[in-house]
Amino acid sequence: MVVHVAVQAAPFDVGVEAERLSALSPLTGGVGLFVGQVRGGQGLRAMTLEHYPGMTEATLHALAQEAQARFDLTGCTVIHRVGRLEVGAGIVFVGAGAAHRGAALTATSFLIDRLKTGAPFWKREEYDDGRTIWVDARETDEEAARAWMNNPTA
Amino acid sequence: MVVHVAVQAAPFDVGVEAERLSALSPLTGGVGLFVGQVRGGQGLRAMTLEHYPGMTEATLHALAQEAQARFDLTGCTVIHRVGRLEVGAGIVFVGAGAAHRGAALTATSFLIDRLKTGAPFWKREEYDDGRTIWVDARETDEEAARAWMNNPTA
Amino acid sequence: MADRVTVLFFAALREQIGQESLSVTIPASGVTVAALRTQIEGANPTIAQALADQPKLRVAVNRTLSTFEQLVTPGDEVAFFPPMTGG
Amino acid sequence: MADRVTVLFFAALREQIGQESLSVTIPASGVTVAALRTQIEGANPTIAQALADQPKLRVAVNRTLSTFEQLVTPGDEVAFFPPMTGG
Repeated sequence: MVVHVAVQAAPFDVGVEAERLSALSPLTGGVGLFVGQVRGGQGLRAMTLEHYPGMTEATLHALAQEAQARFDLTGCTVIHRVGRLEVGAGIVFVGAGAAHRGAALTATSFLIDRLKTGAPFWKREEYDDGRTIWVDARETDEEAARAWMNNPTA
Repeated sequence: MVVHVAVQAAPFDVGVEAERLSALSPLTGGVGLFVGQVRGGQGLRAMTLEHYPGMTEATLHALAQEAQARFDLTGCTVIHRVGRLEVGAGIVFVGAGAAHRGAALTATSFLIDRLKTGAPFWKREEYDDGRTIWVDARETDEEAARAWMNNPTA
Repeated sequence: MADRVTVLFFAALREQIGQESLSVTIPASGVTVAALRTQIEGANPTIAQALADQPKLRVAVNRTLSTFEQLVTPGDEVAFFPPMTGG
Repeated sequence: MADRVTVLFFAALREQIGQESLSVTIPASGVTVAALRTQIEGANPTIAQALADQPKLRVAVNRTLSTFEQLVTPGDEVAFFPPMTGG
């Protein structure tokens, strides 16, 4: 399995990343992908993503290795952006390739659910009226991560 | 919600399709995507996808509308190729955008699970030794489709 | 064309039968899919064999998946095919 | 640098404290994270307030999520931060 992990300020190219996963192995039958982006509304203008350099990369690699151990993958990718991102901008890309669609799609959900509360990123929102707010972790996100941790066979 | 459906011989461009879904609404926070491709192995050389023109497009549109009714989507896309496709080639692309990742990823699974046994496509495999075999529907695929049909609230 | 239905075959069925469509005369009052099947089987042993070889035969009437009890009336399009295998 | 640990703060904590790192002297035999926290809180009321304002304070020792019972020894890197909100 080939793991590709990146933490970067630059945008990611979904087409390039999808093609990377598709091309990894002739035994790949399905590729699951997820893109998280800055959701607008309520006057939100942008978000700034802060992270813990060094720990971030190590955490994302460990997460990708865990996905490999749980699911029968031909490869997986995790790319997370940092810095200031405006409404509509991509924040995170995760993807997984596998022989069958079930493993590819379940691994994709696993990667994004675990990344949300398990990798050292923090979001500060910036509103049109000048307010800035550090985002609180959502209880539903923490539950989703715990569900994976409590169910090592899924 | 914006539905995009296509049945075509030409390849699809995952980057273009992902961007279409990302750009549909500033209220989109997550986009789920799935690419199915011709899986090699055991001497498989290519597949030919046959379909029922007219019924295919209507079925895919109905499936997309059903995804909209079940999940709170900002848009969804279903593209299926027809004709002869070699190992590694993309067969199908499905994608869904939503405010939150759960709806986007669940809708993506729904679309591909239901499409597999519910849209009029048939696959004929072509092997290196010259054999051609019409693919049988997999029981697990029919179960996955039934699970969605038996659970109208998920 | 009055009192006729178009019958289509797809995939392995089409290949085994060697043709992709038939035009069949039915009573103006209509027949069930099951009766239509019996009619075309009686007229053509190759079709009878091909349909018998499909334990999970599917049917669509006017491009909508249907049952064998569905009524078919003149002008309808009826398609027979094996279970679908897309994606 | 002997007998020192580096302490880092991230996100709302970093902002509230107004600095992103400290260098702290600890016993060569080490201390728990909890004891280290008490030590830096005692030396700086701003830090004490900022840590108290985080009901779900997280800690990482040498870039691995840890508990407050974890032993910290000289040379370690200890980071305090709010719950993570990536993705």
